[in-house]
Amino acid sequence: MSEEIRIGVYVCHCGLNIAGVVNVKEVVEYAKTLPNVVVAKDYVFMCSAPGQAMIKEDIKEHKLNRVVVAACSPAMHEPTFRGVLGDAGLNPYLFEMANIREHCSWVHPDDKEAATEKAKELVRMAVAKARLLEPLEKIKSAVRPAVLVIGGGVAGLRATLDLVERGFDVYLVEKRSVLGGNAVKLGELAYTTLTGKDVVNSLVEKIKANPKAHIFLNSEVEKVDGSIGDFRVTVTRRLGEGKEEKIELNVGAIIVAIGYDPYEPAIGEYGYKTTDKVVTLFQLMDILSEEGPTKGELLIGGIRPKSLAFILCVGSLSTTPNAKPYCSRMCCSASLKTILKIKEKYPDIDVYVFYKDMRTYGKEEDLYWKAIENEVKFIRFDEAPSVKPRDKFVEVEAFDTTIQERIAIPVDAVVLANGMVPATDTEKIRIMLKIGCGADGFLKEAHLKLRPVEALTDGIFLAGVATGPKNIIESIASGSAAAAKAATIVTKEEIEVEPLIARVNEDMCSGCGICAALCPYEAITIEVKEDGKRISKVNSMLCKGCGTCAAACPSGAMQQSGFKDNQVMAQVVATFRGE
Amino acid sequence: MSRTVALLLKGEVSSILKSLGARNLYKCYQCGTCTAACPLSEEVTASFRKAVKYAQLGLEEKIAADPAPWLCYACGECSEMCPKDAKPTEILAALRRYSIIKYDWTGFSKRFYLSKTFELMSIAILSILTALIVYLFKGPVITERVDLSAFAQPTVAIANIIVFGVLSLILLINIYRMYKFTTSQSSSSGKLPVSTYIAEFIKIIPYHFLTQRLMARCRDGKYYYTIHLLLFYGYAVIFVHHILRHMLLPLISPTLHLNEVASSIVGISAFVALILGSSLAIYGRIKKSTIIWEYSHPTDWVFITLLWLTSITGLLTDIFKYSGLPLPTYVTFTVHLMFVVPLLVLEVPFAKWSHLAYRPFALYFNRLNEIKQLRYKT
Amino acid sequence: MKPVVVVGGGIAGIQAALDLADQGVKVYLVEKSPSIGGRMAQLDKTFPTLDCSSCILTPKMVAVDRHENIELLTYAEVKEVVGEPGNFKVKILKKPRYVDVDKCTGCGQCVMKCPVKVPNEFNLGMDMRKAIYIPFPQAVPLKATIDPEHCLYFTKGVCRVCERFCPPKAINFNQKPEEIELNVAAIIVATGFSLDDARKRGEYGYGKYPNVYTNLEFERLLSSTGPTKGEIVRRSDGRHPKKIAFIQCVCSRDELTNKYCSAICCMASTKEAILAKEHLPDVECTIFFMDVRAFGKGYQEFFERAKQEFGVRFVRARPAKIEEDPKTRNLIVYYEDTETSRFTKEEFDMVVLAVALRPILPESLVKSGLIQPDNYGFADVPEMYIEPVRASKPGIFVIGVLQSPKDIPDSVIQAGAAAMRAAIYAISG
Amino acid sequence: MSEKPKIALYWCASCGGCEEAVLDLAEKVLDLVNAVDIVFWPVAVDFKIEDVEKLPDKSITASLINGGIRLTEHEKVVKLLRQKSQYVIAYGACSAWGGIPGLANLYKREELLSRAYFEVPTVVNEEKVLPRTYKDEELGIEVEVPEVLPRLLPLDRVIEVDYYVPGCPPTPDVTWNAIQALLSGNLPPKGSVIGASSKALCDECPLNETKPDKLLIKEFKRITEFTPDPEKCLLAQGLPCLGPVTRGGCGALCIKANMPCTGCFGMLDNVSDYGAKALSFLASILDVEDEKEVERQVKEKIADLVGRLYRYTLPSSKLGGKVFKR
Repeated sequence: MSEEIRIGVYVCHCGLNIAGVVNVKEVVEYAKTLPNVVVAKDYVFMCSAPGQAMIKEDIKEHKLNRVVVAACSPAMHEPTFRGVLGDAGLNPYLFEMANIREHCSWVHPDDKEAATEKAKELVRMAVAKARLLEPLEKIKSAVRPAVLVIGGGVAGLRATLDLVERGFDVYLVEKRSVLGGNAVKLGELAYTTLTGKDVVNSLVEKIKANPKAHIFLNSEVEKVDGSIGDFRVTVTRRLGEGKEEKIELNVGAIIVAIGYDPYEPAIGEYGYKTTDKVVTLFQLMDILSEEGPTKGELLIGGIRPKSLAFILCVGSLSTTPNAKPYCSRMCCSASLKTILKIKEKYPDIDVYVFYKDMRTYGKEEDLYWKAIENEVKFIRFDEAPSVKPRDKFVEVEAFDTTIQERIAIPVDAVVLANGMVPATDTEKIRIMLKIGCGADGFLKEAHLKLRPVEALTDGIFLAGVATGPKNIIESIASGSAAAAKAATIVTKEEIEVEPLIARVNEDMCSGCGICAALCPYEAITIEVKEDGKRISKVNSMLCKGCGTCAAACPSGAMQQSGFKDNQVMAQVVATFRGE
Repeated sequence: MSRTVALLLKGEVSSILKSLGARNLYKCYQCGTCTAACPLSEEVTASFRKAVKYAQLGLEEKIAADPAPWLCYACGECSEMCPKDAKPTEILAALRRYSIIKYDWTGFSKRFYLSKTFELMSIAILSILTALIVYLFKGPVITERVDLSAFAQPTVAIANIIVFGVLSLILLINIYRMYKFTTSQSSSSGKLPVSTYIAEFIKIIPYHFLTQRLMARCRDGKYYYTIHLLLFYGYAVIFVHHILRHMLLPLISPTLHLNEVASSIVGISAFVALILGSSLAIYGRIKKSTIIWEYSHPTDWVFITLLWLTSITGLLTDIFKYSGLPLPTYVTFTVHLMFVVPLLVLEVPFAKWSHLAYRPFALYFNRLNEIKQLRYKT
Repeated sequence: MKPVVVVGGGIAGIQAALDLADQGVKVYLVEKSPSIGGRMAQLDKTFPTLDCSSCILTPKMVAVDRHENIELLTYAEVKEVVGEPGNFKVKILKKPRYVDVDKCTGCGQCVMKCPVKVPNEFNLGMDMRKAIYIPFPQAVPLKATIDPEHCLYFTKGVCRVCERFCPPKAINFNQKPEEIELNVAAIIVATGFSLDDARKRGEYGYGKYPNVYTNLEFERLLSSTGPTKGEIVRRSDGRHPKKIAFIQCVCSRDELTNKYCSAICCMASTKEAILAKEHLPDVECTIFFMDVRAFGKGYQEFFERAKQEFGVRFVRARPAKIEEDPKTRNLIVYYEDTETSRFTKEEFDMVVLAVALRPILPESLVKSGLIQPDNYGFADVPEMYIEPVRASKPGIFVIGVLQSPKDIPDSVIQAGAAAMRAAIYAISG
Repeated sequence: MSEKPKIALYWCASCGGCEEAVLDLAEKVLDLVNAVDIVFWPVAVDFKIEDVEKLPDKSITASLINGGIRLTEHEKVVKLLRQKSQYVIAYGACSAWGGIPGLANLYKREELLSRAYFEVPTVVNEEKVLPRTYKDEELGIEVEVPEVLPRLLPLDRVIEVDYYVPGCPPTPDVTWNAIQALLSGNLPPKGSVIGASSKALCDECPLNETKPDKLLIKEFKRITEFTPDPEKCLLAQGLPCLGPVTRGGCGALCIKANMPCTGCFGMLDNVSDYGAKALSFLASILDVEDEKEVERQVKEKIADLVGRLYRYTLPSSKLGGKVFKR
């Protein structure tokens, strides 16, 4: 409380990285003049062992209770120096860093004086804040060594199998009565004689043989409480005759693999459902399946077509008013793969492909080349083709941009390569798990590039097409990747969370609820107390310390530990007023 | 602006094109490298890529209307640069063959190009027929001196007139058909004054016909250009010489004769040029020494062989004639005729040699279209 | 529990190592160059979020360095692998840095004093580094390395200036190669890619015309840590370009070089065009493409943004050739716009070639048959539908561009997948 | 004299409502009068300034000062009161933060005088006379007219203030609470608000429980556009009610009259700029993707933005008022 504030300031040379531009000695001398600064020193590499030792000694000798290091970005070495404080018996959060490398020497190499002045200002700000720092403790929570997998498509199956093989209990919840999801409809896969069903079966067999796997078919997740390490889940299982059963689960992590729905064209979109000669790619794959209605025979509208037109980007790339703006990624390759299989079986068939942009990326380019060589004729459109069903045939017409002519082709049947849309359950799951989704309606990953299988909420992972279109191989890989992330949690007995999070001062909170609406991590709820008063509550396991709530809180009741209003204001004042 | 084109003849066009030499037609993915690589693109407006696309889709009307194949002189640059190894050079050659078929109203070209048996049979029949006619209608066989005119007259003269007339007529009709195809697919329907037709004709046809200038622009063009000129001028000189000597002069006055020595020098040197040109071409084709000669359609062989045989027998006839060997002269002459007749009757209106006429006319029609489009630009 | 070796310290290798280490598995991360980071460290920003590449990568690199379960073996190569899944013996050769890494503080004094200049591979030879060097400012570990091929002491037996000026006395010219043998449960290979040689498509004049660049070179031009400190200037005269052409599929989708599509170039070029516009608002950017492979999440939206918001011009054409105007050093691109069927010769003052990715297969594993190359030279994945990251031999995992051309998210996903599968071997090992 | 604590009350630039608010204590006024000695209260009791001047320093227990500092006279008197008082209480919004008269800081002094003395339609002032010190020939004295200061200032910009009592005016309960605190000597740290709540108005608002879990709205509405449902949180209905950012203690009087809170109790302890915080929270609850749309909503749907968000606090805000070039 009223203990005297004793601050040590340490200015790093970072070799020549800082000292080459900033006059380090001058900064040290300046730091000594700042109030509460007891000791100020410089060293060539503060992060090195001797640098760290120096700080530790000073903490003991000068009875320091705050430390400021002026060096590189805190992203680089803040954890290092916090460790130093901890080792010296000081709370690690009584530490503040001034970034005089990235912010001074690296950006102002040509103006040494100004860079030095700026370094002094940054140190002054850091000291001003350090004075107001408070000790904080890491937040810990026990972990349940089990994982919930929502969705029994290939991604969910792969994740389940990986985790049970890794030795964890996995609860696999599938809405339908069978496992496998959309993959079972894919028919024979490219470059192999395997079918989607074969892939599913090989995974399911291994899962069923493992006692750690607990499969709930005809089941849906009803409710999820808790947070990373300790989710409490209620699953409802339909038992037939309208009966239901509720199952309570307790897991440390959740994998969401709810897949996708094939885009369903509107009635009349490319003639869909106005004639039996127009089918979707998924319907065609079903027709071609050995277990399909025609036992694998190519029959569309009752006849064996002699000519087929494929229209790509159905439901994708904004081709029609109903279509989504994104690319569904797998339809080009899936169409060409199917065409090649058809050509193999019926070499005399004429195939026309109306496409907007051929996206056989990577090695799949091969499918495109093979299709061309098999005399599949490609018509490149910009505006969606028109499909006019006639008596005996269907006329597909489009403006081919490569010859700048309209082309009308009478064909026996039309196949619409329909894309993927978020599964119907996405919205429900999203709200239940408090995870985000993007403008495209798919679930949002924590970082598009580097954290593609993690949700913004800790402990929840995303696999397969739930986050966006993928082919079967990519979905399976993401299943394993999500399993790996889940494993990093459930291997631990206890997880620790940084204490730099938002906290509510209950004496000041009026329960207005503005913070709860804004929290991007769904970490804030409004609790109604016994006296009927509303109070905001932060779930410390969910809070990421982004500060949104603290910034918006109209009454100042919400404060961000480590970045409290008074701490930040002190820095602002120090910036402009000087000391 | 854009009309609807019905895609016709599924499969048939492409199989014809493949048998006409478009081996790698179904490799092209429409990148446009060929057009951009062509040294002639800077001079003429044509999209070779589009020609390939027409071929892939089997748009036969479009192919017949497209000047692009005729603007290509097969230098091979596009084939070398093509990232898909589609060999546009060969596709364009096949498209030229296909166009010849399309232009020919008699349907003869089609059979000639698509059936080797038909091709060889028609040559054989014509050769035998020629031999028979010579045998039946030959003049007196004078053995004390060489008197070819006595031996051949009046057979040759009559045949000359018939062949010249009929073939010219067929060729003209074909060129007219080519014109109709071109205009039918033109995107602008406006009309041009007759004066433009005439002015452009005068500007384009004689110049390009006589100089084959576009070919000189081809990369490494000099060598092929030389061979081409040897063949062209060899043929042209003999043709003119023959018409002068056997048709025009006798028609004007039976007493008019060319100077025998000058005539013989002209004739012999033209034959030598033809022999040299065709030998080099045959050698090149056997060796497949460049992209141009990598692929030879059967009709290419027939043409070049007939030309070579015609030239050799023509030269031999002259040599025997000037050496004063009557019988060898008559026999060689007969054999010469047995090659000349099929060469002229088959190749000029129905097959490869028609390109002599189609190329400059394609340029001409293309130019007319360009003018039309400029004038009626929307 | 047995450890796992991860070969290759690019983003895929880094992610695999972290995902394993976070599961409590001991990981050896082997990187042949002096620092981890790989190709991603060379990129300026990443599509489609336009995140600064090193800003998102550096924390991961630091995390690897700091992780108690990860042992970083940089400047080291795998020499030999024998064994079976769950029990591989891996011989690793640690090349001598001639710098004691325990003493070196990365202060850079030695680098300043070293008199020998060598083309800087991090900036693709567009500027110079010293014979003793730290590859880039955010290098992990931040330690100097002597390049014996160019060091005067090793080539001529003289100099030793670095030794004299090194404050912690870390230079050690007597260091010897060191061999380490490890017994591991599984091996994850993420050795990445290099660009194919753009000279194979000679018609584009790379290496002949100074103002023709590869896309990776252009990334370095964009980067503030690059040879021009983020200025886009022409090699020939140091001037800002006014018109830049980006040519796609150079040595990709090409019968003569590589038949496959390199998957990332369309988006990378789109991003580079946007960044060029951000650097030089008046610059005109044209992308010559055949098909825009905007297949990933947010990619199509990014492509549309490039067109609408940034005014990047997209022309569907594969240029046939480039000629240089010898006076201005400008470049004349020959192409047919396939959407108008017009042949055009257009002048640009800079051309950027999107060159194909070629996998770098680790010789030692190919030799022993643990990894088999596929038709294109990428690492084969025989069971791609069930185990999408497993190499020819079980227990060996191939991820990232080594396996097929792919973007960062897909590489990261594969890294996670490999970490999962390898961990199963590790715990039962 | 008596042992009762001495109290002074003074009125600066205010509407006078605060003076009445003291009387609104009703019968409690008598308790007050019993408990204290009033030594200065110009509006009610006939003391002169000289009487105060005669008092020893710090002899007044507390001075309750309402109104902002607008005139030189205000400055002079409050400085005197400061000298004579143990506690100075800024009583009411004007005194605490400037209040409604503080909105005059959006204009130059000259503009204000010109408006008041020349331009107002009911004023006839052909000679363009402005108040000024003059010599009264009849009385033979110099009549001193106080000068108008360039800006209106909250009390604490002129003298040190010990406690604040918020409200426009403070409600009787608040006033009574404050007085009791003063008299009992049970006082919070200096600089605190006394008499009111430490939480925002929502805490005591009867409609708080009707708030949705996520308080997000698609658009702002003006009260002229519709009749709000009296059973439902006004903010949730789109009215820019300032309850969340305003100190409670008033008993949600306006809300009970189906009117949104206008913010007369000012900001809470951790907030340093009322209007900025208000703007921040209002913009935050707009569930609109496009930033431009947020700007449009705030500009167009919240009429008189400064007048609304800084109605009581402009002079005390970080902005202080409009900045004029000299």
